[in-house]
Amino acid sequence: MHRFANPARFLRIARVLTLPLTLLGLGLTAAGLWIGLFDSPPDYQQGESVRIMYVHVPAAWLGSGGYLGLAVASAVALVWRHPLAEIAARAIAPVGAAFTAICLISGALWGKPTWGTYWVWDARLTSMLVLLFLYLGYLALSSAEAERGGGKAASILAIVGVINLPIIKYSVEWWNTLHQGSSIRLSGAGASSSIAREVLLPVLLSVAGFSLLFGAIVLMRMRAALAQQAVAARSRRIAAAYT
Amino acid sequence: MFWLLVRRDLALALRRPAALALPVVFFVLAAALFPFAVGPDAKLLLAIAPGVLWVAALLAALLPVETLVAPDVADGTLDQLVTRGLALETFAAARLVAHWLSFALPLLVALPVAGVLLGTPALAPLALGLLIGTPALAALALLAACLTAGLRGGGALAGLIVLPLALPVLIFGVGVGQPGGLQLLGAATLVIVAVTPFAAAAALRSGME
Amino acid sequence: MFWLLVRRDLALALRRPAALALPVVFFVLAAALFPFAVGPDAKLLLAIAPGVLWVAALLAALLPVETLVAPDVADGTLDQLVTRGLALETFAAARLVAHWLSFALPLLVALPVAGVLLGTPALAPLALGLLIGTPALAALALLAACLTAGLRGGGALAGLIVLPLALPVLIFGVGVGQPGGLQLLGAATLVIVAVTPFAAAAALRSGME
Amino acid sequence: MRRESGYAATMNTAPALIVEKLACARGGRLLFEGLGLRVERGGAVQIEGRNGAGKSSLLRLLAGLLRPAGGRIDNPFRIGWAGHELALKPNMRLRDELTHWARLDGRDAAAVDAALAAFDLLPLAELPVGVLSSGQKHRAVLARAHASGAELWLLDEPGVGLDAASLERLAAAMRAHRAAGGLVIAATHGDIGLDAPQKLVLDQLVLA
Amino acid sequence: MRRESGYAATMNTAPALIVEKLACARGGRLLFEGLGLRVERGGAVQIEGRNGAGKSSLLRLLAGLLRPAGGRIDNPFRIGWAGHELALKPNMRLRDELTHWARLDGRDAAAVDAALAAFDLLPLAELPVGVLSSGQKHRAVLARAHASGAELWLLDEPGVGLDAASLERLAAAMRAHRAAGGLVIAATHGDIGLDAPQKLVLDQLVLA
Ligand code: HEM
Ligand SMILES: Nc1ncnc2c1ncn2[C@@H]1O[C@H](COP(=O)(O)OP(=O)(O)OP(=O)(O)O)[C@@H](O)[C@H]1O
Ligand SMILES: Nc1ncnc2c1ncn2[C@@H]1O[C@H](COP(=O)(O)OP(=O)(O)OP(=O)(O)O)[C@@H](O)[C@H]1O
Ligand SMILES: [Mg+2]
Ligand SMILES: [Mg+2]
Repeated sequence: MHRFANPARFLRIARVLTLPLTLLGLGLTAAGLWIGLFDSPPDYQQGESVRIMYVHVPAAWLGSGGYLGLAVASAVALVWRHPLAEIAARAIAPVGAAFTAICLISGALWGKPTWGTYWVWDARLTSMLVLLFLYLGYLALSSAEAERGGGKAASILAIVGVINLPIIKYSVEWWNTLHQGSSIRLSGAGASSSIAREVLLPVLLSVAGFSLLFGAIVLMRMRAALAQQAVAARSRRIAAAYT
Repeated sequence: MFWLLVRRDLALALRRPAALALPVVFFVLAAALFPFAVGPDAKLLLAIAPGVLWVAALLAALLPVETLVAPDVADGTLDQLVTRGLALETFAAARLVAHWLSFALPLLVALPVAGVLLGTPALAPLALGLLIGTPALAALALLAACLTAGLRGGGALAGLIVLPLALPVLIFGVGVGQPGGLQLLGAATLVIVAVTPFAAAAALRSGME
Repeated sequence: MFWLLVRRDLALALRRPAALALPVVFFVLAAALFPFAVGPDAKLLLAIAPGVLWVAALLAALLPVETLVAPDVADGTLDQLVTRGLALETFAAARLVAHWLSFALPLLVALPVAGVLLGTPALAPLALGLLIGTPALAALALLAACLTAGLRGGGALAGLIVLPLALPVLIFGVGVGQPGGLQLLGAATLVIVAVTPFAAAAALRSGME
Repeated sequence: MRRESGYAATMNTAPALIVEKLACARGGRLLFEGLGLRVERGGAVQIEGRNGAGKSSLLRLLAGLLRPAGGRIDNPFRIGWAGHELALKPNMRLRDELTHWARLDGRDAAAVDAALAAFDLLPLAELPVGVLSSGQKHRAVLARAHASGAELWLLDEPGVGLDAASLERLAAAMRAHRAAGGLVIAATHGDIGLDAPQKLVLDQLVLA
Repeated sequence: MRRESGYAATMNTAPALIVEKLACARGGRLLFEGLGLRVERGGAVQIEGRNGAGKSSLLRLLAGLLRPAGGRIDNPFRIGWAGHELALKPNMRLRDELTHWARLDGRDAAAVDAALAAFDLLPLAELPVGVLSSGQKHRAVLARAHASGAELWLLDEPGVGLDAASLERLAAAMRAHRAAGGLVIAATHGDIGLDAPQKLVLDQLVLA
């Protein structure tokens, strides 16, 4: 733990990692999207719109994975009062929220041609929407707190949210199956097992690419936050000396 | 100590009937609106009645969120309690009980009125569900109030925090008629009510720096 | 003076970038609550959509009612304004405008998103109705806030007596599609908005003794 | 309610704050009555009296925040009010808050800077008001009155919570204000460095 | 968090408030460090320093309302806290408010009456707190600490806004409290009538 406690050491590592992560991420994403968009067959049922998947699926995974990262970082910040953990949490949140939003938007755009509507109250869609709201709650709270000069409220919320996530998922499924038959259900598991290899490769490539980009953006945001902190500390010292 | 605090909160609430009545007024207004919104179709009205009442209850729990703990932080009441060695968890739990008593009881009293406005759905299961579910709503409102105490934009911020967390309560609450529904609602309430004092106290502590 | 006050209120409300998005998200969230409560039946949702959005508007108008003017009375802001020769009517009118801008505009912005979630009802008449009706909701909330801030104890209950006046606005609002509905709504809003600054100022003055 | 017009009208005839047979009641109880006062440009009044004598109430009457129970107040001057209440929002920066009030007074940024400097608040200008210490907050309230450019300062216990250096600054600010033709009326329990003020001891006026 | 147990345990060994190498940071800025202090029963400390030196912050540290940035505080005493905040609800009657707090302290109505008498508040006991004058409110805060029966009084600028008679009452109350084995730690800018207190001047401790 304490090997990373030192922001200077972190900055050294982060500075080395950022560029390769970015380049590799861009490369893999480009390759995945290239193959997906131009070099893979259209779906026999959905036609060309299936290509949305190469954005949609990685976004979905990173959106949900990001929240886990946010909660872990928040827990570390709360329990061990680790300064980097809080910065990490604040860096992860907007990126995760963005991926969640991308998943929702791409899904909605996909839904129009395939289901004939942008939105249905399907269990999985709904939990993704709630996840976005949880992200937004965290973001709003942490920015309000930053204005006051910091605090732990946002971290507490992130953790309470993660306790609640399975409950939400469960309740939403229960609620959904109760009220709606299986008329238009997105059967994810079935889709992925029966997925063709031409489709699988680009999906995996873009998932890997998106993940690396996720990491690179988070590192960059953390570096920016640390730099900002240093500036603030310096100006406080100047003000103090002046008083 | 605990009951002293609860009694005190109730005494203060009774001194401010306006604050006490606000959630009820909102609740009844919301219920009164829907017959006009969906038209005179009695069947439709009956179908949405439980849902409308639950949402109205949830939103009513949220209404006093800006004045639930922030004034006590600002006027030093919390400082006085802490210097007396009182755990903030005790404070949060007492406030939770008081908030529930002062928002949910009036709501239950107003339920028949709201029911009549919506064409009298079966009130008994609804009342039972609200009785079991409102403590969770009160808890979430309190949690949001503690998280946002001293921050600007309190109300909308608190709403953004509470509403996603409240979804399970809402879903289980509306589904109370289903087999096992009551148990699920009870379980969700238990979990939320048990966790809240600790999370709320942690939030208050962090706010004191 | 008037616009300085409006600008100041808005600046206080919107100093953070996140604060801009906050009310929008809040509305979408409040609207998204209803499907969970009444079930995901698209036809049903479409039927209740206008009612849902109006209830969300009412909530957003009422949520800050306890913090709309009371803090300004308590922290001496009102004293400062009065010693500067500012009429309390001006203050009330400015606060009314600012309150409307900060809760109704986001509602209108969020309307399409909420519409999609509720199955895309015809948005144009709804938007028009909200545009015309929300000033009245803002005015009633402000009046309630001034009455409860100005008068102590039981007298503060008067603040809530004005809230049922919102019912006609809501009813005309959801009925805006009906012939003459728009005119009725507009007339109600005009009367309420015109009267409010004077009534609110009188309430504040009586509170200063 | 604006007083500029009245102000302009009385400019030539040696404008003065004139109080005649003033009575004050609070909560149905008469605090004082028959109070007379005349303050001209450059003048100062120091209001004294025990807790509850009605010092703050008298200041509120003069400020137009309270209605007299009797008598009349003729005030041709604009008012800079520094009461016990902060009227500054804790989350906002000190400079922004003072600038807001200065703008309402039709004053510019230079006036704000001068006021901040007068009470040694420049180093704190960019901090949120909420993190200031109690004495610093109180100085901010005084600075707002300073920045307002009003002729008549109404100060309620202006020396409270100030350290020695700030007390001197306050005395200097009041001296400069009076020298420029301003008026100061202050309620206080101790000395606040007003030169030769009229003293008004409210205890002696209490009847009830 | 209750301290009674610790209190009982240290009773016999000449209990004292002991502060060692205390450091205080606010908003990321170090206010002071290396502060040491030892106060025994009957003792008193007068904290001085300019605005923003950290007097109130030190009191909050001692009261357990703020976490030290370093060092430690060993306090075997119960605390009577009188800060700037009122913590009394304006709509409630003064006596009822004090009684509420006294009840939390496990004290009876007699303690409340004694405290009201000590600060000459008995005539005001049935008024709502909101209508009291500023000095009267401040006396109510002092009366709460008095009624609490706590050994250690932590008073933030206790003399502020008090008239001469009340200042004497405050001095008398502190004297009686110390005579009965109590401790007083007070932040102040002027003299508040403490007999031979330890003086702690925070300006000299500021490093940054
Ligand atoms: C707004 C609408 C939508 C949302 C919120 C959404 C959400 C998600 C989520 C969260 C996942 C990841 C699930 C997981 O692997 O755990 C996912 C995967 C997937 N989605 Fe969507 N989706 C939406 C619309 C659609 C549409 C319209 C289609 C196509 C008909 C679709 C097809 C898929 C496929 C094929 C996968 C990958 C399957 C898998 O890995 O299990 N989605 N979606
Ligand atoms: N919540 C806070 N966050 C950040 N800084 C703070 C906070 N509260 C106080 N400070 C800073 O800490 C310093 C000390 O404040 P403190 O209130 O302890 O001063 P003080 O000695 O009591 O002054 P005064 O004589 O004005 O009462 C001040 O510079 C203030 O700006
Ligand atoms: N809003 C109110 N309603 C009724 N009575 C009030 C109100 N405000 C003050 N009073 C009463 O008026 C009297 C005078 O109050 P005021 O604040 O003017 O006293 P003061 O001389 O400023 O005292 P202090 O030295 O404590 O500041 C007090 O007895 C108080 O109880
Ligand atoms: Mg006074
Ligand atoms: Mg202080």
